[in-house]
Amino acid sequence: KDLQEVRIGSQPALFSTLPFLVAEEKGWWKDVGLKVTITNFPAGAPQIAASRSWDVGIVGSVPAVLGAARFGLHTIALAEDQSAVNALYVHGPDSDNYIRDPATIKGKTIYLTGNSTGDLAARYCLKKFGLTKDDTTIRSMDQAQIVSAMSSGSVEIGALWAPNTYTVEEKAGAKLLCSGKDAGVLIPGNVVVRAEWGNAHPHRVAAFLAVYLRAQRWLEANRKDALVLMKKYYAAGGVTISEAAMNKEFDRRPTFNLVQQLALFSRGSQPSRVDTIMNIIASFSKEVGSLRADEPLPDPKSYITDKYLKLVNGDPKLKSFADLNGSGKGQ
Amino acid sequence: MTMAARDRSGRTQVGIAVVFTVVGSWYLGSKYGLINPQLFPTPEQFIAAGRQLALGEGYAGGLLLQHVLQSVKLILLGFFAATVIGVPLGLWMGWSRKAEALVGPVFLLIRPIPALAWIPLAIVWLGLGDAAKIMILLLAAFVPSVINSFTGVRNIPQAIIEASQMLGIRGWLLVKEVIVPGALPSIFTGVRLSLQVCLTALVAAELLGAPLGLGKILYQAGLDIYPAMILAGMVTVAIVGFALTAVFDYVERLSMPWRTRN
Amino acid sequence: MSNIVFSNVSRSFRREGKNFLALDDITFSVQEKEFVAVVGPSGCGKTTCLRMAAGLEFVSNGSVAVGGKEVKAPGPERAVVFQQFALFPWKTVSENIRFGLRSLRVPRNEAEDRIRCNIRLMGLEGYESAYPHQLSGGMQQRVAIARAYVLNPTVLLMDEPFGALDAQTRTVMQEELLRVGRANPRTVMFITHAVEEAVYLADRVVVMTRRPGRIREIINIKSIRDAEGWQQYERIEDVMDLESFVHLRTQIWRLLREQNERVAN
Amino acid sequence: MSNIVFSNVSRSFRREGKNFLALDDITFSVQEKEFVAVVGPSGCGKTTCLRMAAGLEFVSNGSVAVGGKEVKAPGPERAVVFQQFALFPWKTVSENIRFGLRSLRVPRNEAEDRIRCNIRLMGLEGYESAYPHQLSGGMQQRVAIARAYVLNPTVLLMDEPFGALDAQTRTVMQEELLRVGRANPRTVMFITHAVEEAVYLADRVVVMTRRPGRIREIINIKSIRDAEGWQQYERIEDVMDLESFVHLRTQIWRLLREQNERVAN
Amino acid sequence: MGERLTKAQTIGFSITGMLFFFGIWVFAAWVKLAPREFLPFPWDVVGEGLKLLIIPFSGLTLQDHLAASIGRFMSGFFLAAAVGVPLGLLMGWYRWLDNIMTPLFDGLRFIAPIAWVPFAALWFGAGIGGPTLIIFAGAFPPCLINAYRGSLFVEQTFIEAAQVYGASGIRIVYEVLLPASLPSIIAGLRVGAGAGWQSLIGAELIAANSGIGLMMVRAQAALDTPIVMVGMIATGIFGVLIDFGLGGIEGWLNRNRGR
Ligand SMILES: Nc1ncnc2c1ncn2[C@@H]1O[C@H](COP(=O)(O)OP(=O)(O)OP(=O)(O)O)[C@@H](O)[C@H]1O
Ligand SMILES: Nc1ncnc2c1ncn2[C@@H]1O[C@H](COP(=O)(O)OP(=O)(O)OP(=O)(O)O)[C@@H](O)[C@H]1O
Ligand SMILES: [Mg+2]
Ligand SMILES: [Mg+2]
Repeated sequence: KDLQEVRIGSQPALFSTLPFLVAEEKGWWKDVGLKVTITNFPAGAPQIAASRSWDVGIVGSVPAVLGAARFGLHTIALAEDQSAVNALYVHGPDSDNYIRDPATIKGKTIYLTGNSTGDLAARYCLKKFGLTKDDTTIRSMDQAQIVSAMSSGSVEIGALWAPNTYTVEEKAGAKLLCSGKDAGVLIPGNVVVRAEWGNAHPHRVAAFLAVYLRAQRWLEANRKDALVLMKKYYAAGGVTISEAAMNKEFDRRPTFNLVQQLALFSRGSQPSRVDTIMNIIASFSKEVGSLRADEPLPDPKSYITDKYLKLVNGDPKLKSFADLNGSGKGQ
Repeated sequence: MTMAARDRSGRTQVGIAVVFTVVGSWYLGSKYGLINPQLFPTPEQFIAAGRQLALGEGYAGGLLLQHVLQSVKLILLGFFAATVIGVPLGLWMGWSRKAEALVGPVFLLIRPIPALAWIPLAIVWLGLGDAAKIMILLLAAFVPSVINSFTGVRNIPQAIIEASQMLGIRGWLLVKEVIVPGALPSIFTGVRLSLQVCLTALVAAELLGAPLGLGKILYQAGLDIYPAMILAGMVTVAIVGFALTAVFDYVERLSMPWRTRN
Repeated sequence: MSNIVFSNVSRSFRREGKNFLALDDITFSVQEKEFVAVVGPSGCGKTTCLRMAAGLEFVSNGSVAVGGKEVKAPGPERAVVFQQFALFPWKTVSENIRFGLRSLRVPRNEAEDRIRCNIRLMGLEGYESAYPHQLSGGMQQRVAIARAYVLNPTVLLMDEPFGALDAQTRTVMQEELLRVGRANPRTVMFITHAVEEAVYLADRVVVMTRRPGRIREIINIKSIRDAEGWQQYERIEDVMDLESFVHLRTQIWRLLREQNERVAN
Repeated sequence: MSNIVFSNVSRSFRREGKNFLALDDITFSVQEKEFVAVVGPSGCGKTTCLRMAAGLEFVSNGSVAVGGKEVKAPGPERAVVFQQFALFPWKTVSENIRFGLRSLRVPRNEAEDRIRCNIRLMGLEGYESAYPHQLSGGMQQRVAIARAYVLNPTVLLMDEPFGALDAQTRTVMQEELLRVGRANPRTVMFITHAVEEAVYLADRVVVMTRRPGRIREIINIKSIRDAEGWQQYERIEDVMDLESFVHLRTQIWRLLREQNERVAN
Repeated sequence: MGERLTKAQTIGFSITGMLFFFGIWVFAAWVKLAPREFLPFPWDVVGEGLKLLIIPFSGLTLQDHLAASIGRFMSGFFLAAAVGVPLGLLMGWYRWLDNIMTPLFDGLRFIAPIAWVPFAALWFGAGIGGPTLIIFAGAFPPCLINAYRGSLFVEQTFIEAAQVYGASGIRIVYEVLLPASLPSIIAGLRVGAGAGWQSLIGAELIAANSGIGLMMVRAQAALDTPIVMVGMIATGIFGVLIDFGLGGIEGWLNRNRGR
């Protein structure tokens, strides 16, 4: 039987893209009639800029907004809740003081990667500490630079996301100051599709989604095997990660099953949960200027859709496939 | 065709005409949809970005002028460091075969390492201040100064050296009055290239958490996927490069009166 | 004392791993205040000889002495005029001429006097602050000669100094050299390709053979010149029409042609 | 028909915004199969004249015609031999010689024959696949001449072709040129600085004045040569000793010296 | 000029220089000028390099990363040479082309190759076109400039000789300008190869999923300084090799022409 092609845009060594490895190892792509090619990108910005070269993918929620506004990327599911792993870290002799009284970071310089989920978490943390935009100096740098600058002592406060968070925790002794979750903001990872491709091939999107959800369920259900795979996957991305950190990855990143996804996306008379979350993120993008003044906030209805989730839900085969336990298959 | 084809005077006028033609076809191309605005900004977008940067709310933490001043400061410091280290090193290597053998291999190995690759070490050794950024510029920009100063000395005609020996000139006087002026045209070629490299290495240097700067504009606009702003940044860099080179040309002409005809 | 003495000088160069002999057993001398011209086929080692006297090149065997002392290094008492002038392009005419005086530590006033005097001697007035590239070839060569003269060298070594000039300028320079030499004779070793030039200027002409360079013959011009009274003529063309001149010229020419034939066969 | 006719030619160049006259009202001609040498002070416009005949330079006024047709562009029927040889260093001897034949579209066999013949004529056998830098100056010049001869040009334009050679090689080349010219006479315009060379080689000598270049005099050599029977001598030095030769030489020399004086005063 | 050295002396001094360099390094590491994890000893780096030959980092071994980089490099460099050299030659001959190209080019040469990264992503997506564009941006200017200047300064007499002997237009370009400026062109290729290689590594630091640059940036994020240094040294060595290769050709050409 002919396999249908799907090009996936991904990033290496991320919890949210680990399911691709699971699916690969288990041969699930073939089971749903897909043949996938995965292209890795080092970060969200180049990934969405290059969105013409892939069809479906996982991106952070901040790039997802930009992708929606500029490149017609539709959010079709949430990869996970990353609020706990996008966080401000502190390092150095004063770090305990900062943790005891976060308001003392007033007047300091915070290094973060601009226009990212880390940026978002950091700004909500500052809000929570009662600090305004002008109370601290914000500098933008790539994650790798923040990691080395922090561990060599030139940066006291930096915003990072996993797995860089574990690197600074374990190798440099940096301490968690405040995560997005602590600050009360929900930061998802988004499953996105190029709109016109999705419209042309809705069934491939649904099949892809089913596999992704199924792999997430499998990871949840088989922690021990999952840790082995994860170690291997992270190593392939150049990240060596401890057992403890891997467990934290699982604990700090809740995922959603099909039922939960449908609930998150369902719009009654009011906006759905996802609409609300993404609106927060879009306003953040506007605030930091990555959405330009002349660009309107994208209307959630225009790019957030549960069309493909419903396709999965409506197809008994896919539905039971996505729900690992229900299908009785796997393992 | 013979003489005329190889006489390059009167270029300015043609150059201006060419720039106008290019801008014109860009405008028409965008207007009639031959250029996809998602892939390349339209003139309107470009002007809007330029206005935002220069006059409006600014971008990447500041207004155009602030960015330019910050970057020019960094370029001049890096350029100064690169030439102050590179030119004497090149002269020394050119003059002494021992020095060439001693320093050459290390220089050869360090030379191909791109400016960006030094970032981790620059951060660790010098932190995130101007020192680290200048180190990045220095490492990239001292190479042409060394190479051209070196070849400048090596290409001083043997007869000139022998004439000085015959006249009994040696030591510091020889360096000052013969070696340096003899190598000067080549030194200037190298130093001019160093200046150009400083501009191209600026993006790398300003990845180190710069508060302002042209490199930062380009970096930020890349993150924001803002093609019009990238283009505005590029055009600014080109103009700054042009201006600095023009100043440089003037200094060069003043420094070598024996080369200006009549 | 300022004579130049070559005693059994030989010189070999390494080329492509092999030693090859460039100069073989050269013995001749230039007496004090004598003008000796050296002619010979291209590549016979004329320049090498001159460079040895200058201290820019070393003997493999034998010795070169100037003023009774063996030559070890270059120095301003043995001024060289190079074929390609070797002026410093970044120095003006007067700076070029002054340069050698700086290492001699000549007092300032005296230095300026000597420079002015030599600039006049060479007809360079008005060009003191011109750069070499602004001068014609003949004028550049005059600067090079002034630069040598100003040092008051005991010995003057000239390697085809007029080789790069056109024929007309060349004759003017030759006459000038003769005029200056009569006023203030010096020990001169002069290399040339032009046989007429050698005969016209020199007291003696050394003819060398093709590789390896040996001395073929040394021809005394002075005795004939004095006997025939060439001095009475100001102009080179007047001298060149004299039968005595033509004969000497042809004699040397034949010696040189001999060399070419030897190679052709 | 292959004569060269300069009629009232003048040429001015722009320099520093000003027009200045380099050639003024030049009228002379080179008859078919005649060898005309042009001498004159440096910068008088000799090269400019030759380049006009070659089509590399244009007149400001007047006209230059070759074979009755006005010259408009360079072409292989008017072969030029340049002072610096201008051989292509990246081509072997035979490739250099072949270069011109390719644009003439000579059939392959004939081309090879002509190349072989000219290589023999110039004594270059065995050097067909050598690169120019592997040859001595004299041999390089022979290649340059072969490259011109192989085209069977009706007109040969030579700009100081022996200027860069040393005196000995030069005489050999002069004799060779004469030999080849006797066997196969052509229309030749020949520029030189060396008066002897002009007298030795040419049928007529054109003497030019200093800037602006004008024609000072045209001297007929052929009549004297034939009358005195120079042809009977093989060797240049034998001819140079003849009184008739010496007189012609001195006559031209004086004409040239006149020019220098005019400038000096 | 300093006196010439014998071969043995040259080698001796070179080794001394290298030892001096590594001596400073060891000393700095030994006195803990920076913490060991940021300033390892040279042997740590060598050990790490050997380890990387067998144990993959970021999915690939050192030689695989290097191969990925070299593959990209070749495509961009050859394109730069294939476009730059002929264009430069033609600019040297046809004045109108020169007048059109030079002002555009004069502006572009100040722009860092890595500044093209976002455009590369926009225009070429994830394909080979992106890295090719960036290497091209680095390698093209020297290729073009040297061919241009080389052909502009070809001695007039060669051109006139060619014209006199009946050549014109394109034939002059490929039979005279090209061979006459070949040494300059090779020198340009040499500089261009170096610049292209540097901009490639730079681009990989920002956007790629294999290659030496990627290896370095991942190692940096993982605080694995020895691997960063392995990457720098591998970059340096391969850069030297490219330079030697083209330098050899240059020397051979010059010798062939008796220079
Ligand atoms: N440094 C050197 N190394 C090797 N060979 C040399 C060196 N200097 C000179 N030679 C050789 O020694 C020989 C004599 O050279 P020299 O320059 O003295 O000749 P010359 O008589 O001055 O020739 P010309 O008339 O052409 O100037 C030549 O064969 C030359 O190649
Ligand atoms: N393209 C040019 N532009 C400006 N001036 C020129 C040009 N070509 C020649 N001249 C000038 O025209 C005059 C004649 O030059 P030309 O080269 O013909 O002299 P020449 O007699 O051949 O001199 P020489 O004997 O030194 O070769 C010179 O003053 C020269 O400077
Ligand atoms: Mg010599
Ligand atoms: Mg001329």
